[in-house]
Amino acid sequence: MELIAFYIFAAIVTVSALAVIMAKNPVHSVLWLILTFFTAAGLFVLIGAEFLAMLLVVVYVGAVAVLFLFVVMMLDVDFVELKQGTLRYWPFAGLIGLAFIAEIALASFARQASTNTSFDASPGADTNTEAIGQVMYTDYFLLFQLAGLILLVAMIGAIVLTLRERPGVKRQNIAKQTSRRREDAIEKVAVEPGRGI
Amino acid sequence: MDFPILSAVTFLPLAGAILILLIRALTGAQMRPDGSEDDRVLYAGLLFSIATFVVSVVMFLSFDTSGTGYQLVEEVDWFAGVKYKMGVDGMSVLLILLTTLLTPIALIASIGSIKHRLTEYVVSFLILETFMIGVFCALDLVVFYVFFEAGLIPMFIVIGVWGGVDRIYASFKFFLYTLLGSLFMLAAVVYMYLTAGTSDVVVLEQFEFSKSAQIWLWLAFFSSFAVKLPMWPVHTWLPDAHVQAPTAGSVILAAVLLKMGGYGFLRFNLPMFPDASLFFQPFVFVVSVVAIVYASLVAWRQTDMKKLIAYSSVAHMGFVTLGIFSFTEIGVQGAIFQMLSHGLISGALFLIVGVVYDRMHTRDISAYGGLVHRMPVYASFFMLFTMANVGLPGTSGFVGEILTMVGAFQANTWAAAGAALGVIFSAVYMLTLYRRTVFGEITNPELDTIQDVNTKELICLVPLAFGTILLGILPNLIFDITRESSLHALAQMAGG
Amino acid sequence: MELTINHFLTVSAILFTIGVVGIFVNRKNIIVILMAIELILLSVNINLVAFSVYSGTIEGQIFAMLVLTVAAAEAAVGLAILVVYFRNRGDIAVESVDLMKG
Amino acid sequence: MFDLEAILTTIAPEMLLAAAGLLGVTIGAIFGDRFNGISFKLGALVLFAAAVLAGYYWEGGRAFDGLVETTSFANFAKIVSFVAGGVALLMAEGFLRRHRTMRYEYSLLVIFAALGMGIILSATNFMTLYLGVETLSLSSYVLASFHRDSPRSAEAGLKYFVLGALASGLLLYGMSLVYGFTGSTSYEVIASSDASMGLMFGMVLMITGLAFKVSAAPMHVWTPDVYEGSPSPVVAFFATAPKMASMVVFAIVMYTAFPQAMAFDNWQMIIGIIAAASMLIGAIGALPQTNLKRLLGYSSIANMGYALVAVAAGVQFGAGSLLIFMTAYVIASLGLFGGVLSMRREGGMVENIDELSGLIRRQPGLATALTILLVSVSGFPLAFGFLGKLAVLEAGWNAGLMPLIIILVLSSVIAMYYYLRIVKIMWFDEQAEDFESVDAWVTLTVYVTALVSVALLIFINPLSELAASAAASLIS
Amino acid sequence: MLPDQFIQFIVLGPGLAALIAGLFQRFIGDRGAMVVTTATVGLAGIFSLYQLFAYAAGAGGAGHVEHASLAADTGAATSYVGQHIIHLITWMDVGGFKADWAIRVDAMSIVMMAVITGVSGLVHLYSWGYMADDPHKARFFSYLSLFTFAMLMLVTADNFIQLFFGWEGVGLASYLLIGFWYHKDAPNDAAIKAFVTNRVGDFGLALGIMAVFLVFGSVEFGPVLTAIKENAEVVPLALAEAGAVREVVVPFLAWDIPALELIGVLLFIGAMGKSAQFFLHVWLPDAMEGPTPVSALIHAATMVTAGVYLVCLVSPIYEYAPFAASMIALIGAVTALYAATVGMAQNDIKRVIAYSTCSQLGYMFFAAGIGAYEAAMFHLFTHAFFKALLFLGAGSVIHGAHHEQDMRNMGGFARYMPLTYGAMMIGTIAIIGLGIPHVWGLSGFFSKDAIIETAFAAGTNGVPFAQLAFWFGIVAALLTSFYSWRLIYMTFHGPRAEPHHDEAHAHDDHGHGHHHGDPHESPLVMLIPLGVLSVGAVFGGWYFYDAFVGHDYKEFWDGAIYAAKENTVLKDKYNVPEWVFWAPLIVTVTGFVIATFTYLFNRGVGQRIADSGGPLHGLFANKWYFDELYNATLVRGSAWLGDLFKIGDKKVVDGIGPDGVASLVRWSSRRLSAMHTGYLYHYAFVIIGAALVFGAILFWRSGGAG
Repeated sequence: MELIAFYIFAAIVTVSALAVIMAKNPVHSVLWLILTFFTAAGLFVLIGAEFLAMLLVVVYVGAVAVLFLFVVMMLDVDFVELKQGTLRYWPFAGLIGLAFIAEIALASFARQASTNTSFDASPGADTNTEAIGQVMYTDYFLLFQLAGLILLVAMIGAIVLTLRERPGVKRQNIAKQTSRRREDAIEKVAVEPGRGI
Repeated sequence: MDFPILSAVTFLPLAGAILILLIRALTGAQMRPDGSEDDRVLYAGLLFSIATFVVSVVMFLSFDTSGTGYQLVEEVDWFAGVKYKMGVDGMSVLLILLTTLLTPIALIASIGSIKHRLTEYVVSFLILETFMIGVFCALDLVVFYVFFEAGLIPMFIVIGVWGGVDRIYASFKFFLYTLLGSLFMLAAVVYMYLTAGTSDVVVLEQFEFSKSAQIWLWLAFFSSFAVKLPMWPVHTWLPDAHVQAPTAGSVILAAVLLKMGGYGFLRFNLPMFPDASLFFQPFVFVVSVVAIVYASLVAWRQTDMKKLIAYSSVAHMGFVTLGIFSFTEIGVQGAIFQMLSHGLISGALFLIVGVVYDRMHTRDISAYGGLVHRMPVYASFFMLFTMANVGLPGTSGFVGEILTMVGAFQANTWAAAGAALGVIFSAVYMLTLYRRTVFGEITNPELDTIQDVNTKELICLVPLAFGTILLGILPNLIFDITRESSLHALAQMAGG
Repeated sequence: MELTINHFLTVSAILFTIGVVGIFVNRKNIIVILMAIELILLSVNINLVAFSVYSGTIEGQIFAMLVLTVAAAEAAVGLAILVVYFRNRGDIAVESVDLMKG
Repeated sequence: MFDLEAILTTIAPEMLLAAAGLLGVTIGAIFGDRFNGISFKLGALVLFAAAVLAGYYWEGGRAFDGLVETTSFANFAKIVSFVAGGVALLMAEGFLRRHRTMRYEYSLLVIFAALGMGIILSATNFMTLYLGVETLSLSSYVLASFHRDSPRSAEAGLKYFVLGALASGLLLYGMSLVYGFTGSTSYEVIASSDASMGLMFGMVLMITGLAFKVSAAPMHVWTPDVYEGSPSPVVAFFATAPKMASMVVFAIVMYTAFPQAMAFDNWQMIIGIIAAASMLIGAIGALPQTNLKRLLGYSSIANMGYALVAVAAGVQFGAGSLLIFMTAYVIASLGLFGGVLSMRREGGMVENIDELSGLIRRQPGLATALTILLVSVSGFPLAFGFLGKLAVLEAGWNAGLMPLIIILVLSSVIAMYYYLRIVKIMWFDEQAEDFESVDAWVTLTVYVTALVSVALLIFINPLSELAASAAASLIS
Repeated sequence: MLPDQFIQFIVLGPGLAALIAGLFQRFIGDRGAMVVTTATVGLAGIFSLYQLFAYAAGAGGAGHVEHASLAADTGAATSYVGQHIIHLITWMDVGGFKADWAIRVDAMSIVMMAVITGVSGLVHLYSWGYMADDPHKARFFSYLSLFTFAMLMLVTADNFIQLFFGWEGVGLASYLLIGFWYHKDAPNDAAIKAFVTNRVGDFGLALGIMAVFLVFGSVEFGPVLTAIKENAEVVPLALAEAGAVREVVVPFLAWDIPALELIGVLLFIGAMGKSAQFFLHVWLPDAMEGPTPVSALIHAATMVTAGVYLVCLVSPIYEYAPFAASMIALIGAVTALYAATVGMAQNDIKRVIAYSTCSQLGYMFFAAGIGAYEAAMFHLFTHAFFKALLFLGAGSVIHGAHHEQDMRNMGGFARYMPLTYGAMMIGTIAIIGLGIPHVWGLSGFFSKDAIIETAFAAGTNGVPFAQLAFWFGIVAALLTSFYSWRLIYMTFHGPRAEPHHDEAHAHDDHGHGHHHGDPHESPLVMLIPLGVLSVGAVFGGWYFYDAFVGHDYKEFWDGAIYAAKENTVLKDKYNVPEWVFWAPLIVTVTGFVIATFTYLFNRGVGQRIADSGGPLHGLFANKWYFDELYNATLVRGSAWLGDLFKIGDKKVVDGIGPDGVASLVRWSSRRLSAMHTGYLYHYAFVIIGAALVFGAILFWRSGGAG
């Protein structure tokens, strides 16, 4: 049963991943990507890592994929025109890919990776979420903090790169408005007759 | 430890260079109306180099010529067991004197002929002097290497800035060629340091490396010194460098820098790798003889005066290696003597070329002819040094050549015969040169008004002429000083 | 036949390879490259989770979470750079990214 | 809950940096552009302070159940990295102001990058390592495209990002394999596990990823382009602080996570190949370059090759040498990029090496200093760089890496050619127009690094002893 | 014997004079230089002549007793009784290679000193007149004195190295003097040719000295020669086994050669060069480009005989080196004949005499080669007089004929310059060796006949090549007579030829201009030397015959020349058949008759023979094409080699070396640069590819998946 589910998920993951990089329209690519992530989440559920499966859906589908879509839409590019004549690289790329898979397989199957045949997605706890929760803020407190910092860096980076203050745009500055004093605005000028200002 | 006189000699020129730079930085370059730089800076440099000479003479006087081993030793820790160690023996003390003598001469020779960027010029020479002296003082392999290599930079600049038309090619060739050789030496130095646990020359002389290690180490050191010397077939940088370098640069290059190669063989290859030296003796002989004959023949066919003398240097350095690798006291003494003698003679010959180059701005032999009619004094000096270069008995050139050949004869008669063949050729090319430049009628109308040597040039040439003849007649003055060091260089050979 | 770790590793390897191939087979669109990078990270996550579950250690899942986080951050920065690039060049074809070479 | 003492001794500098970064964000949010000017000096100050802290907690410690552990070895690298980062930050201000991109975020990103460096240096767990690497990388990507109005800068950022992400993917995949075959992400546990095929393959993928971070060939491909395209102060930063940190981390990972004989044998081989390729490609690739930054990029590839020789020599022989070499390289690089930043003419920067033509006549001090720095970075005697190369040679000999030594010698000669070419242009060629004066920090950096390069040649002893003791901390 | 100070003055005085004349000519002027040098050399000449006479007078009896006690300097073992050594200062002393600056006084050097300073003094004097119009008189006299000094150093050397010093020193002086008129091409080329050819000889000499040192561990004559005489045990420094010196075999190049043979041959190569023997003779005729006094001094009387001197000096070596000795005999005999044949066909007056010199040197050499060193020395001694006389006479003719040297343009000069004519006649009679056997003759008669007789005697004794040498000597004597008389006739007799100047021909042209006019007699200052030399040419042989080769020769040479017990040629010369005594006279007269017939009575005949251009005449006139041969092979060959190397240096050595590597690096750098396309997918591919390759390496090293 599990095996059948696995094969279904695996097939979908593979096909949709291929579709991501082969789709002509990037919007389609993003959608295929979402499918890939969903299916991957299914794989996680299959071996008991429910929390991560959820996270995958939330973070990726909810945030990352949407971000991608957003950008794809924002960049007003004629995508149909872009996607042309890439087929001739495929045989070569396929060859490289096969070699890569072969090497990974050679390394991974050299020894049975784990002697442990029983799945244990939540060691030392009842549920997977609990198991993660037990260590997340204790043993791995530092990592949690660091991950936060990375997000901060990403935020700063994204802002500093994309935020534009256009000189023509007028904005309301309430502090400036309220702190305005009479002396700043009005100047008394003694105008001599016939001279102008 | 007494007053560190070796360090004083070594670093006095450097101090001078820094001082000159500081003054220049404060006052700015003093320019003449015609755009050339005021040559007071040259005199300042000269002052320092003369002071260095004086200090080196003091150093020589405090050197016990009959003593054994290294003297005036200074030692300071540098890092990780590597010491800043200085010390001299008979051989190095003389080479230092040669250096300190020739640097002022080179600077004097530059008066009037170098007009632009004088400050850099003087500073380069002073720095170069420091490194050259350092090479001969260093008693630690790493220190030696630093001085040995560092000298490339100022020389590179001297050739590259004040050189001839192809100066860039020549300076790069000079630098990279020499560098490649020396880097292998550096690798060997590191190995020795790791194996013996020290880079102290005195200790390493006693250290016995395994035979197979010796072979590699010998080759590594050889690659450096062979290029520097230079030996055939890695000599090709020398003609280019000489031709392009300004007169003073050629003088220093020929007189001192080449000697580092021979010095290195005696200081390192023989005492430290005696078995390998013995093993490679036939090889060195072949190369030396080829160098002598080959370079002589090539010299003969040159049309450029400096190139001719440069090839002649290659040939004469062949005698040095021949003598060193004869492993006889005579050969080694002869080789040391040949180095000193060649320092004087080739230096003088480059000065000689420089004299006419300054006036005519060409080194093409065919542009000259009949100089004797206008420049009799010049012709006399030229004749003297020509004959010295040919190896006429009574000049220092002879003593070195004959002794190295006598030494070589004991080891291999082929080598001696080949070298003797070179003696014939040396007469051919030098006399041809002399005949085509000095003798004959004046055919080039520009030569009609050429002036004979002036006081400045006389000041340069006279000491060299004096030295050449003095050493030719009383070479024992030198042999008494170098006897210990040559025996020392051979001590391990006898033992091994 | 039982579900073993090798099954997961195989899927992960295929995904990884697809991601890698996606980077250098794509000549026209940089956005797809960014997606391919996401695929690579996903394959790593599958690996980590599988190893975690099969070895009974929680580290792998924690690691996977971190990777997930970083993937999001990376996507943000990557897209920001892409936007900057597009603003400068008005184009996101991979083949035109060759101002600097040699 | 946490042992504060242990945490302080371990990651005090990082904590300072994190706090400063967060504070910076806050202040920036409040003061906006008014914070721009002062942020650079403050940022540098923070980085210097972090270096001081690293020195203060020289012995290091262990915290968070072994997620982080700092050794003297790491602290040595931290000090150099932080100082280099600080100096690079100081040099950046003037440039960015003139290019109207001076924003406080720049200093924040540098601080976060430094934080990443600190973290990876202290990491003893793949997770920590990965997060540190990403902190550093993400900051770097942004910095590379910081000059966002420049197509070149944007392209540099893009290339750096895409390839960096790919490398991170490889690194990560390698980590996952190692984790899978040892059941742990801790160096210690991995080190005590069997060197299985899976572990070694993971290790190979990790090497590939790490080699990318230190821009070693053939993972160097991004380096010349990014160096050329990125804003010069950013390159000055890239070429120094992260290089030091990444290279030392590379060594730490190899030394402490994969010491098994079989693994050692394999990674020594592969790193040896990488080192050889880097030395040769760095030397040969630089020859036809005319852009000074690009040339220095290749030069850094070659120098990373030399450093990798020390890495390949193994912990016993290579650790101390690596520190000396990298320190020498970082000092010289800082100065050289100071030189790049000094090349300013008619309101813009020039980067072609021909622009240096006749510099000795125009600015003799600058030219002399740059010459010394070139001499140093080329490993020629007369400057500190020589001792670095000497140390590498020593390590190589000790480990018996004869082929690498020969390649090192050959590539040094080739590399010398292009260093000399710059010297030639500065000294031999006709005088070009003057450079406009740049801010004092840049000039000062050039002079100070040149002076330090020479001084450290002579007074190397304390530093070499420090490096030796630092290396010893790694072994014990 | 003179006190040491006088001997030092003889030897060193000329050197000092040369220095003064050379360096201070600005201050003392031409005249000062001339006075200083002439006075010094003249005084030295007087001293040394006195010494010679005193020595010769004493040699018959107790003359050498007075210096018997002086031999203690170097120890009795290494010096013989008749030797006195004045050590001046150590020159070099390196690892047993010890050479002092010293003055060796023995019979050999006494003879040589007399010859050198005597002739030199006269030449100095003669030059006052001959060089009167030359603008560089000080230089000339300085060179002359320098030469004298070097030559004296050579003959008084106590070791091979000082000998070498003198050897090369005279070479230098010769070079300088041949090229004295440096503005002309021919003297310059001749000077270089002389120097280089001599260098070829020196090549052998230097190797010989090295071989001496190798075998004996010393380069001092005393120990070396004593060891040979005593057949002492020697321990070669390397390469060879120890053994009795006459049996020691040393390897040289590819061969194992008995040590003495090797040394003998090598030293002789040196002698060949200096003495212009066959193969290395080519420089001597060209050397006539120098001023005529120089030709007289250097290229006739002194320097060229240095080779003979050397061979005689090291006579112990040749006594035990039969192969080397026979080589000397052969080369000497061939040279004697060869040079005579060439001399017949020359038209330049000086060249005729030059070839004559060459031929006479051949006589000396084959005499030495067959063991008659004394005879060789004797001929050297007498030859100095009459050859100097002939040259100075020729110089007088040239001077009087306004620097005309081509004999075809002369004729009938006898009436314009009778004194010169007389001197030349004396010289000619002396050189052809005219004299009545057992009665009396001019000096050439005594010495040449002594050589011919010893050659015959040696031939009967079975000495190799002696027979050949004898016959060659006889024929050469015929030719000598012919060409000598031809010279006299062409120059002094017959009608005066119309002077025509061939501008291409080299003359002694030194500012005289070409003022044509009748020939005139030379000034007194030139005639005095002619007179003095005439006296020597007439009486020298007769006076010294007994001392040199006659009954007193053992006492006279007093150990300076050594003969092995078996070598009795000098005594055997009295026992040759009577026809041998008369043969030289007969051929001489025959030569005279032929010359008289062809050049005096039928003046045109000789010229017609020459003009008919027979192959033999062509061969002789062109010196057997030696110059052409050498030029085509050695000169052109080495020039070709030099050019080849010169090109090869750039193309091959640099091409494979620095330039080749540089272009290879540049090429690869361009390729590498092209590979950095700037495209992301290429870069990504490189990274992935590298990972793949590294993985593959890993699997390969680990032997697959296992």
